Parts: sequence; C-alpha cells; structure tokens
Amino acid sequence: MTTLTKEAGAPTPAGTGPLLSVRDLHVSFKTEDGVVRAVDGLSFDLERGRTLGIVGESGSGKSVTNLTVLGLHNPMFTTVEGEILLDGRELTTARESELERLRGNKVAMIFQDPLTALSPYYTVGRQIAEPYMKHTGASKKQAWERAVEMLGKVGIPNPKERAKDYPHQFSGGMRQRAMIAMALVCDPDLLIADEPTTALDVTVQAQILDLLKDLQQEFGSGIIFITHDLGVIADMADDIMVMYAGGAVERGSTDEVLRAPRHPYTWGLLNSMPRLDSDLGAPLSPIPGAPPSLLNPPSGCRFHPRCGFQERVEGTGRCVRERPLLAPDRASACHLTEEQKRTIFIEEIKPRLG
Amino acid sequence: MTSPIDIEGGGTSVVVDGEPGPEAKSEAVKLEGRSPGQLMWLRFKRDRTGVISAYVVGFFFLIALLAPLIAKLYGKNPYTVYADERPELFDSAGVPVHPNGGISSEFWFGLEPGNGYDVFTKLIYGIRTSLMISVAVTIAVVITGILLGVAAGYLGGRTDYFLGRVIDFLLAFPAQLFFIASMPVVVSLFVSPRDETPTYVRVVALIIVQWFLGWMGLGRILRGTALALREREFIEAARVSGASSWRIIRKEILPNVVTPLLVQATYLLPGFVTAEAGLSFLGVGIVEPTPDWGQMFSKASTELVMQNDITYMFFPGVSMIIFVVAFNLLGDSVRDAFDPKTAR
Amino acid sequence: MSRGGRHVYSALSVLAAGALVLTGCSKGGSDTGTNDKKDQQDAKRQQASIKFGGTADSTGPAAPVPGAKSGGAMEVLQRDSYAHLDPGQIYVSDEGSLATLLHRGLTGYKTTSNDGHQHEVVGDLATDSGTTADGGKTWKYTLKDGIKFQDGTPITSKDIRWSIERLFAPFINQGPTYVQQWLADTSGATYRNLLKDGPYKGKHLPNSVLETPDDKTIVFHFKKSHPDLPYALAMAGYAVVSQKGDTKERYDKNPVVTGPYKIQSFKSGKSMVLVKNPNWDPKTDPIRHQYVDQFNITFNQQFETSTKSLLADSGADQAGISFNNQVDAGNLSQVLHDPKMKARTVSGYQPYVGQMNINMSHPAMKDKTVREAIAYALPITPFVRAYGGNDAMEVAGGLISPTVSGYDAAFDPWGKKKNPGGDPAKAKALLQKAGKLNMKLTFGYINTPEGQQYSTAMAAGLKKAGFDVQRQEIPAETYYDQVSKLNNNYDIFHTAWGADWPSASTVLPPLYDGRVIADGAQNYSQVNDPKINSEIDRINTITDPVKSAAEWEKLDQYIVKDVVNVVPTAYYKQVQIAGSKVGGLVYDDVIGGVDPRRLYIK
Amino acid sequence: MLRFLVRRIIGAVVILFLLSIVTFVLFFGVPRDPALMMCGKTCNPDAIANIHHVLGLDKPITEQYWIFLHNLVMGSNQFAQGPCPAPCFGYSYHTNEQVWATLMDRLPTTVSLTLGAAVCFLFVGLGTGLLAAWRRGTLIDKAATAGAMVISSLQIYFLGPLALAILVYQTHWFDKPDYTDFTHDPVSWFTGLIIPWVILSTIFAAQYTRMARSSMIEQLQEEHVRTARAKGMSRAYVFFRYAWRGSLIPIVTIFGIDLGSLFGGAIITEYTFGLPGLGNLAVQSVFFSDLPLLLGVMLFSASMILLFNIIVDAAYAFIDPRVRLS
Repeated sequence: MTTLTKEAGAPTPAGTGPLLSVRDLHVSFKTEDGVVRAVDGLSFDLERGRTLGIVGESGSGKSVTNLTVLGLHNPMFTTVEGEILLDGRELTTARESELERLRGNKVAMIFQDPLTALSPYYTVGRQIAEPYMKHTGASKKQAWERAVEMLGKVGIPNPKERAKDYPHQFSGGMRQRAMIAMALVCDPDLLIADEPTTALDVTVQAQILDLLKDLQQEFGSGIIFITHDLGVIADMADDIMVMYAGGAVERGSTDEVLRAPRHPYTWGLLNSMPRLDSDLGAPLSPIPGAPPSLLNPPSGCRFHPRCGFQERVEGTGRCVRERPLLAPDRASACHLTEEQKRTIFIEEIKPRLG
Repeated sequence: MTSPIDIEGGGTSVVVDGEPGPEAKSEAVKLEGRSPGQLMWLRFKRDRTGVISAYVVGFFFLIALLAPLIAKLYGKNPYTVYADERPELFDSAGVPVHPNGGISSEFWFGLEPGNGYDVFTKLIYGIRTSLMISVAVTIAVVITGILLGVAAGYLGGRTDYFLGRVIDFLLAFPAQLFFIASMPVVVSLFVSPRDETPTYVRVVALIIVQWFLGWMGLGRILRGTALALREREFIEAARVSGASSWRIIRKEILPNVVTPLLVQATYLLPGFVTAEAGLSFLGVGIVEPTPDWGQMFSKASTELVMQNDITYMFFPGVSMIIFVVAFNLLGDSVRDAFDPKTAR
Repeated sequence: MSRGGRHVYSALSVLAAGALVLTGCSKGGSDTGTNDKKDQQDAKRQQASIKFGGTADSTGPAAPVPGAKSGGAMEVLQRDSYAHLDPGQIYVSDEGSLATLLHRGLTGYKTTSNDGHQHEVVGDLATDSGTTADGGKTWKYTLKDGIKFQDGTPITSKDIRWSIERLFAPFINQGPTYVQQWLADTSGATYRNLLKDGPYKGKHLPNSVLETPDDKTIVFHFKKSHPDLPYALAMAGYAVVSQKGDTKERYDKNPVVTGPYKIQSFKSGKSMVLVKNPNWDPKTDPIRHQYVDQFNITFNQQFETSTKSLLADSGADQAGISFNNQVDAGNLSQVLHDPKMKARTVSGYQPYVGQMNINMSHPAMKDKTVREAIAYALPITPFVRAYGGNDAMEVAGGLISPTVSGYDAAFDPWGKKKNPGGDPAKAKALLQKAGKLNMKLTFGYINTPEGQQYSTAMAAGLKKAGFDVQRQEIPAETYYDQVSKLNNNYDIFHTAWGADWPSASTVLPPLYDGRVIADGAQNYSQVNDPKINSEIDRINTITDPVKSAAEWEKLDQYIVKDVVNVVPTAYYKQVQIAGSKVGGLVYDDVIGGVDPRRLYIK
Repeated sequence: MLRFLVRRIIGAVVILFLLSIVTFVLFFGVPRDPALMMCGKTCNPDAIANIHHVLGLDKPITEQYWIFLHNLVMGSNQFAQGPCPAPCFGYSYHTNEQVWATLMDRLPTTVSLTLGAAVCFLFVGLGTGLLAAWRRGTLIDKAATAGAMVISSLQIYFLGPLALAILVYQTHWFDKPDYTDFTHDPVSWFTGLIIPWVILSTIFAAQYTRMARSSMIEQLQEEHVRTARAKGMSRAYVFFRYAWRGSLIPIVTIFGIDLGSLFGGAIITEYTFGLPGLGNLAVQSVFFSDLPLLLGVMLFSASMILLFNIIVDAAYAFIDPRVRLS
C-alpha cells in the first residue's frame, strides 16, 4: 500500500508540472438511444494549491469529466479516450487496483447532495475512518480517532459523540462538513468538489465555502470546483473554465472571465443572472433554446443554434461548418475575432448587466 | 452577504439550469419535440426482445381469438369423445394406446387420456378461455385500482386512511385459501344449486374472486402516484383556478398515471393467467368438458397421465411457459420504454 | 376405498381422496387387453346362497384356518383414521372391517369355506341366529354362557337392551337404522320419537317392543314380519355396548370391546395398537380367531404408499397388510401381471352396484320406449374408464351384485356386457318409433373429476342416439341429497348402492318399493310399479333365505328388463395385497375386503 | 420497540377478528350443509334437524359467532366430544378431532416443507443473483438472468407433476413424496420431502435471483455507493458492505411475505405432492364445508401472514438505522 506522502506518488519530475493535466479527453456512453458524447475533446491543467472552477449547464460534461478522473465511470458502457495525468501519472489506462489506491487518498471528491452521498447504514465516524484505515493501514481505533479529529476540524461540535451518529441525524450543513472531513481525511493532493453547496441553504453555503478555503490553506490541495452558480465560483476559484455541450468554450482567470468574458455563451450566462441593484422592471434574459442533444450534437460550433452573433462572423455559415478551437491559456472557442468579442461585450452586453 | 460577486457586486448567486441532475441520464431531454408516448414507442421499437415478445404475446391472443376458425379448418372440436368414437385408439382406462400420447397426422397434439379429447383443439380453446378470464380480471382490477387508488391519493384524509386500512385488511387474507373457499359461494350467488351452472357463471365467479383480492397492489401504486401529483404545481394551479376535483382527476391526474398503469397491467395479466390456472388445477375453477388451460394441468397431474404417457403434460406446460416468459419480457420492455433509468 | 358411493358418505370418500391425494382415486393403469381371462375368473366368483344357522352352527370355537400359527405382530397400513369406534356409529367399510376384531353382536357371519365366498348367519353372542315362530314378527335370542366385556364383566340381556335403546338417542346419527325402524314400525327418522333421549333419562322401550324376561333372553316384537333380522343384527352397528361403560359421545373414541382384540392405544390420525383381549373366550365364538398377538395400525398410508411398502416386502412389512387399502391404480397392472406379486393379492367385488336412474316422475320418462332407448344407448365405457378401466370396474347386467345371495351372471338384457359402448342405432330406431327424436334429456351428474369425465362422454353417447342431453352438475357432497328430492330436475342420474347384508332385501325394497317414495328416500327413480310392490311384500315374508334369494333375483330381472326405470352400469372391484409372511389372506365378500379375523403370520 | 409490538399486535388482532367474520359470512353463504355429509345412509329431514341441533347450527348466526369467539378465548367444556382448551376452534365436523390439535398435527409438515425449501431458495437464489450482479453484463449474468426468467415463469402445477411423473412414476428413482416426522425417522423425513423442496425452491430461487440481481444493481447506482468507491474502497467491499446492506430491505420484505404465506399452507404444492400439511387441510375443509376447520386454517394462515409482516417491519429497524419503530 502506498503511503500518503506526496513525494512517493510523483515519479515524474515532481512538483514541476501541473498537478492534474487533462489532454483531449473524450468520454462517450452507450445508451439505448445511441452514443452520447458527454465529453468531447477537453483539455485543462490544474496547479497545486490552486482552485479551478468549472461552470456550465447540466449536461455540459462537468461532472462526467471529474468522475472519469477518478475512474468512477461504468467501464461497460463508457469509452474514454485522451489523457488524464495526475502528477504525471496516466490514469485512463491505470489498473483498477492502482486507481483504488489513489481514490480517497491522493484524489478525493465531495458530492453535491450529502444526504444521498453518505450511506444511511453506517455511522458518520465509520464512514470517515474507512478510507483512512484502507489507505494508511491504521488500526480501527486510530482511524476512529482520526475521524473524530477530522470532524472537529470541519467544525462539528462535540465530534466524539457525533461520530457515532448516522447521517440522517445530522443537519444538511453538518452532513456536508462530514463529507468534507471524509474527503480530506487522507490529505489528498487533489480535491474535486462537485457542486458541494447546491443542496444547501444560502447561509450554510457560505460557511462551507469558507471552510473549504481554510482547509485548502492548511492542506495545500488543488481543488476542482464544479458549479453552475457563478456567484459561488467568483468567491472560490482562481481560474474558471466554462463548459458547453461536452467541451470547454472559455478559459481564464476568474477575474478575466467574469469581468471580460469573450464567449457568447458566457455572456448568456451572465445575462441570465438576477441582480440586487438592477431595476425591478428590468427583465432577465435567459439564453434562448435548450441545451443540445449530445446524442446528435450540432455541427460546427455546438452553441450556434442558440447564438445570436453568428452572422457577425466572417464567412457565411462558418459557425455551422467549422468547430472553433480553444487556444491554450486565456482563450475562448468562438469564431468572432478578439476585437469583435471585446467590443460586443463592452457595447452590447455590459450595459445590460448594469 | 453570500457569494459577493466581485464583477457586478451585490448580485445573488443564480442557478443556471432549473433542475440539477446527473448529466449522464438526460437522454430524454435530447429527443426533444416528441411526446412521451412517441418517445416510449420509439424506445420500445428499438428493443428487439420486447418486439419479439410482443409478437409472441400477440400470437397467443390471435390464437385465442381465432380458436373456432382454426378448429374448423382443422376439422375437429374439443368436445368430441374420441375414446368412444374411436375405441381402438384407447385402452379401457382411456389411455391412448399409440405412443407419445397418440400423436399422429390426424391428431397433431395427440389425445387426452380419459375421454380422449383432441389435444390441439382443446389447447387453443383452453387458451381462449384462460385469456378471456384474465383479460377481464385485469380490466376490472385496473378500473378499481384507478378509482380507489386515485381517490385515496387525491382526496387524502379520511378517504385515504379508510382505503389504506381496507387494503391492509385484504392483504392479510390468505389469498389462495380465500379463492377456493369463496368460489362455490360466488357461483351460488348466480344460480340456485338446483340448476345447471352454465360455464359463464364459473367464468364470472373466477373473475370476481380474483378481482376482489387483485386490485390492492395497483391501488397502492396509483395512490402513491396521485399523492405525489397532488402536490405538483399544475394541480395546485388547476385547483386554485377553481376546477372541480373530478375535473382535476380526469384532466390532470389520469393522463399522468397512464404510465405506471400500463406497466403494472402488463405485469398483472400473466399473474392472473397463472392464478386462474391454479384454481382450475385445484378443481374449483373451470371444469371438464370446458377447455381451459388450468383444467388441462389438472388432467395432466392425474395418475393416468403420470403413470402412463407424460406427453400430454407438455402441451399446456410448454405453451404456458412461453406465454408467461414472453409476457414478462414484454412487461420489462414496456417498463424500460417508459422509464429508461431503471436498472435491469 | 369405496368408489362411487353407497350413500352420501361414500360419495365423500371419493371427494376426500381427490382432495387429500391428488391421484388417490384418479385411476390410471393401462390394461393391455390380456385381462379377459382374469375377468372370466372373476365372473365365476360369486356368493353362494346364505342360510341361517342353528345352535350347532353357532357353537364355538371356529374351525381353525388351515396352516395357521399363533403369535407375532402384524403391521396394518390404513389410509383413513377411524372416525368412529362406537358400534352405534359404525356403518362404513373401514370401521366395519376393524369392528370384526373388536365388537360382537347377537349374530354374525361365519365363513363356511376357506375362500371367503360361502357364509352363513349364526349366533355370535346368542346361541343361534334367532328363532321366530310367527314368520318373523317375534324374534327370540338367548345369550351364551361365558361371554364377557374386555373388563371382565359378563354380558347380560340388559346390555343388549341398552345397546338397542341408545340407538334412539340423538347423538347416535351415523349407524344403520333398520332395527330401530322395525321396532317403531315407521320409516325415516321418526323412530326416534319412540324413545327420544335413548335410555339415558331412565326411560326404556316398553316390553311390547323389546323384552328381556331374564338375564339371558331378549325378545324383539315387530308389528310386521322381518325375516331379515338375523342379517341386520350381524351389522357392526348392532354390536353390544356396555351399559356400565357407556360414556355417550366419548365412547366413540374408547369403547368397551368384546371381540378377540382390544385397543391398547389409539392416536387418532396416527396409529392404533390392538392387543389380545384376555376376556374373549374362543369357546363362545364360532366366527373369530386370535392368531396374531398384536396389530400395529398406522394411518395416512395412501394407496400408493401402502402398495409400495407391501410390494417391497421388506422388514416389518413382510408381515404387513392393509384391511381396506387397495392396490393403487398406478401399480395395478404391474401387480396383476407379475405372478409372484399376484400370489400375494386377493381381489373381489365391493358390494356396490352402479346404476343409471331414470326419473319416472317426469312425464317424458313415462314412455317405456324412451326408457328402452336410453337403456340401449347408454355407453358404460365412460364409467368404467373414469374409475380406472377393467381392473376396477366390471360392466353389470343386473342390480344384484356378485357378492349378494342370488346373483345371476348370465343376465344381460341390454347387451352391455358384450357391447359396453351402447347401441345408438337401435336406440335411435326406438326413439324414432316413439316419435321423440331430439327430445330433451336432463342428466344430473356428480361434480367430481370422475363425474365430469364420464358424464360428458355418456352425454355424447346419448346424443348420438338422438337425445338432446343437458348436463347439470350437482355438488359432490350434496349429490345424494339433491337426487333424492322428489321434485328434482334430472331425467337421468347415476347412483351406486351397496347391500348392507348379502341379501337383495337391502337392495331392491329400499330402491324400488313405490310406497317409500319420499324426499330423501332412496327410491331415486321414483318407480311405483304394483308388481314390484306386491313382490316385495311377498318375498319379505319368506323366512328361508335361500328361497328368498332366488325370488329376489327374479324380481331384479323384472325391474331391469320390464320396468326399465334403471340401467345397471358396473360392479365395483378391488385388489388388495399383503406381505409375504401374511397367512390366511382371504377376500371376504361380506366384509368387502380382506378378512382380518383369519390372518396369521407364517 | 415494545410500543411498536403492542400496536402492531392489536392491529393484527383487529384484522383477524374481521377476517373471522368474513369467513363466517362466507361459509353461511355457501348453499351446502355440513349436516348432509354427516347424515349417513338413511338421511332425512329429521336426521338433518337433529344434526343441526347437535352442531349448534340451529342457533342464529350471530349467536354461533359469539360462541365461537368465546370458545376461542376461554376454551370450552360444552363440546360433546370432550373438553377443548383455549385456543379452541371447536371440533371438526368431519373427523371429530379438535381443530387446534389438527392444526398442530399438520403444522410440522408445512414447517418442514417451508423451512427446507426456504434454506435452499435463499442460498441458491441470492447466491446466483449476487453473482449475476457482480459479473453484470458477462455471459454468466446473461445466462443467470435468462435462466431465472424462464424458471420463475414455471408453475408448480406443471413442474411438480412433471417431476413426479419422471422421478417417481416412470423411473421409480424416488418414492412418492410423503411426510415422516423428523424425530421418528430423519432419513425418511429427508427423502420424503426432497422432491417438493427441490421443486418449490427452484421456482422461488429463480424469483430471488431476479430480485437480488436487480436490487443489487439498483443499489450499486446509489450515490452513497459511488461515494464509497470514490473513497477508494474496493469493489468487493462496496458490493458486500454498501450495496448488499441496501438490497436487504426489498429482499427481507419479499422473504417475509413468502414465508408468511408458505407457513399458512403452501396449498398448490401440498396438493400436488399430496403432503398432509396445512394447505391440504385447507382444501379439505373447504370441500367438506367443515366450518370449524375452515375458520381454524383461515385464521391460522392469516396470523402467519400478519406475524411475518410484523417481523419484517421489526427487521427493518435492524437493517436501516433511519427506521424507528414507534
């Protein structure tokens, strides 16, 4: 069994490359209705100690990407192509036993709904202690103490007693704290938080986000933060990747993406957000149309059926014919020129945002 | 105070899409522009097992429907006592003397030990009787399930409580024992013991008895569905807009329970077929000479058959296995077509 | 087991068999057509005429069974547990067989041959079979010396009187009622009015009816002549009950016995052990033996099980037997075709005769030509088939069974023995002659699997002859009640009747005497023919049983051939088997099964 | 727990009470008369009236019912056949045996049949179901699924006689099934029941295979199971600790229902094999219009169903900590 030290898990030039590097990832499912291309050519990097926010509608492939990182997809119905490198180690071809050693250890995950994500049949303490025992070889007693310690760390009052409780005896926020304790019990390098606050009410949401930030300070993990809530992402993330229909459409630092978005989809997202200081009468403008079917995705730019800026692109029907590529670093996958993007945002979008 | 968004400042966080859910399971969304019924039909048509099963089941219903015609073409009927018509084919106890149950080019499925009925016509008429009864029970159960289940779920309160207790009570009945105990009673409700019991009386009695203890499962499911629907916004809206309960049930609830109803009915029917056969097997259902699937099993389990030539057994046995398997597969397919998420 | 039905009770046995063992009574067996020889042999078997014995015949001990040895325990495999042990409640065959070992009455049947076919009625507790000076109105019996109950108390005429009087009590409702009715000179159940609560409230029958002048003498006074009393008193139902030991209803489980064996233990539904009764004195008993030390009876042995055990012939089952179980239909042909096994079997007739009644009260049935058409048309094969083929049923000619005194094997007026399938052509011609072609004929049938089977086929046969047959089902357990109602709907319906004693006096008068037509009576065909009535009266006064047997047979032929109110269908047969160490194995025609009294262990 | 039991038992008693009324009414709805069957050869209206009186059938139905209830709770010394301690269902019309004694006499057969078969079908059925779920999508899974589909569609009234015909009548390899008391002769007990066990458990096992498989697969898609995998727990651990625990609820529910109804008398099985258990007793009581016996069997069977309902509900509390008994 591997140890939890970071050095041991990094045979490649350690600490130099990104913690997680995803290259040209394709994930598709076989369903009864046909093949669903859930992720279609996705690439991104995550550095240690940084937080990457992934935004997008349901079905845009955010969660699938991250389940694939952990190898939790069902191998019978799923095809994975491309590279996922964790500390330089290739995960798509890794053996199951190797993945098992990584999961909960180097890579941990926090799920959206802590009520369904925690087993109702076992105590919270046991569920936290389990991965610790497995990955560190600790005794039952040690693992239990560790679980109690972790519960204390995530702010559960009287952790000694509460560890013996079952998840249904916890409140929603406490459950999510327990979930976080479970994820961090082995000091993971990479923490994937899949909409960790969506199921919580707003006050608790803030507490959890604060907790996550504090813990990141303490443990130095890299975090992938998945959400469709732009407010949350602004608070949490260092970088943002916007996903649409299985691919990334815009990438950049949080500041850049939120202040000067360059993709019509991102504009749409921002547009559809209500604001406290806007006029009461001002209507929200949701993105027209519905998310595309990934069984039979639109040709060219996946967003073109819902995009209001197609005709400004040079070359008629280019959006329909040609899929725009996403350049590395700060970039957006759109056929509009950089100049157009900037002017359209400043002249047409920003005023509407107020 | 939450999520201070630095760009615009002071905006509350927003949920981009209404209903968050696991992305992988959203195929339904992708077949946009089609009604649920069309979607179901499309999915069903793609399910080869389901389609084959549907053909097999259809074949059985066709046989049942056309039994008199088939028998006419074949030139025999299930009532001719060949043991007396053609005594040379039988011994004195009524066992066909030729091997394999007397199968020949003349009697395709052989002859029934005992009175020597023609097995082929007896089987197709038997399927006809059994299916007729089971379809009637299913229809009765579905109607009762809708009426009582939806009433309990939608009206709630005292009605719901009362119906719930009734269901509890009926579920505690030893069902089979109740069937055999009540069959003579129900038969006697229709005829005085002095008169002939026409076959249809036994048929009606079988339908009533099975219906009486058959509707609770469906009733519970529909109650659950109606209960859930009652809380939904569009029902709320209809209620606020002053629609009557009856109208809401008819226009809003019923269309929404069609799915579970169809799935359940597909599972119920083969159950009723086997239960009806069980009663006839025990001797309280359909009796000789009326052809019936279960009555054939009863005949097949006599020593006359078991001791001498078991060929006869296989005709009701194998045909029923095929029917039940096909119907169950069909049921699975219908369920999957409606609700592709369910694991199989 | 009793197939068909002697009365309501037997109809139920059939039903019970159907319910308890799926296959218990549902026939089977493929006779291969080589059984004709056996059938002819059986045809020769018949009851020789029975006479009433005097003092010499009635003196014990019984003639020893050739080769018999004493000692050993015999295993008895029975299907049904005994429901009744109180003599007053015993009527059916299972308990009747057992009663031959336990109970004694004033008279009994002595076998005068070693094959079970010849009998005479002798005095059992009494010194002779009874004496009458006035043609059967007054009967006098004298008790033997040295007869005792199992507890050692001597049997006196008071006990006999008690035994008769208690039959009038309401709780006695299963046994025969002949003597009660004769004493009260009435039919039906009104005899109970003679002594409403039996002797239990201190009342007794007047001396003008039943007289016990001293401890040894009993005198029966009847208003009418009843020459059959010696027969009647030989029934287990009239065996003696201890006045001192009478526990009323509870006597049924634990009777005080008088026979060669007493009950050591009885676990109802499980087992019973019979051991020798030391207070039985062989010198007083001309009928019974006491060879076996002990009978171990186990119940719930289905026909298949008992047959299988006895066929296997190993261990304790070598000395195994069943008093009443038959060889099951499934094993029958195998057993009969293997000479080694066949040697261990006995076969014979049950006392029942099946008959198709034609309802004479229906106007349409009053036409004799129509009745003749029915008689010609009716196929017997369906009936034989439904109950297991030629091994289980034999096509009948007359109404008197081969086990009854007076049977005539040659009588076959409708050619059924030759052509059991019926003669639809002849019938159709008759029907045409009567101008009744396609007349409606309502056929009431018993709703058992067998009844459903044979009635369907019989109806098909009758249809061929030009009848428009309407089958009506009748629930099995009320079958006999329904068909014995005067205003029933049925033109034809099948019944079976067994003689209570081997004289046609228990067959023809109850079934065909036109003056006993009543709701619930057994004149099912409701025939009221002056000649039948007068003949019954005439023959009933004949005190010589041999002479009367011949006269009954003549009446039988008149009824079947000339009145045609009934069509005989079949005689019920059975085969029984025992282990290889069982000696004295005899099929007794009167008992209708193995004779338990003669058994010994080789 | 105690309060739960008390409440449930009261509920069960109410249901049994109602059921006894229904049975009573049902019986009097039948146009048959037990007296006709006890009447003997020389039956006539007087004799029938007499039997009615002896059996108490001449009293009004409400009074008869009241007597029945009274005897059930208090026992009775009023019976001609002898004393009848509580729970007294009276004496059978047909056999004159105490009904309760008859039930207890038949019970071992039914219990032997049920328990033996239950052990078989639980192990075989669940084992196959788990294997199929574990190897989901493989040939094993497909074979098990298809096999279970076909076998569970078989009927005992076909499979039973078929087995009898082949194994008993045609080849004589086995004796006809019969019940021997275990304490009397364990070997005969086993050999006499082996065919019914195998046949009954084959059909049930197939149903349990299907149920275990689909229930496991459903559980394996639960989010908390995914969480456990994400924690790095091995597939086997997750399978047997997490998914299995969740699958227990439906399995225990169905198992309880099955046991309850089997203990109340496996009618068709016992009838097919001619086993002298409660199921056959039930058929018998119906055919003989034996009211005391019918009531006895009916209430006994229903009690079994209700008892196992309570046991199942209590079992939920042990399986699922969320369930609180109150």
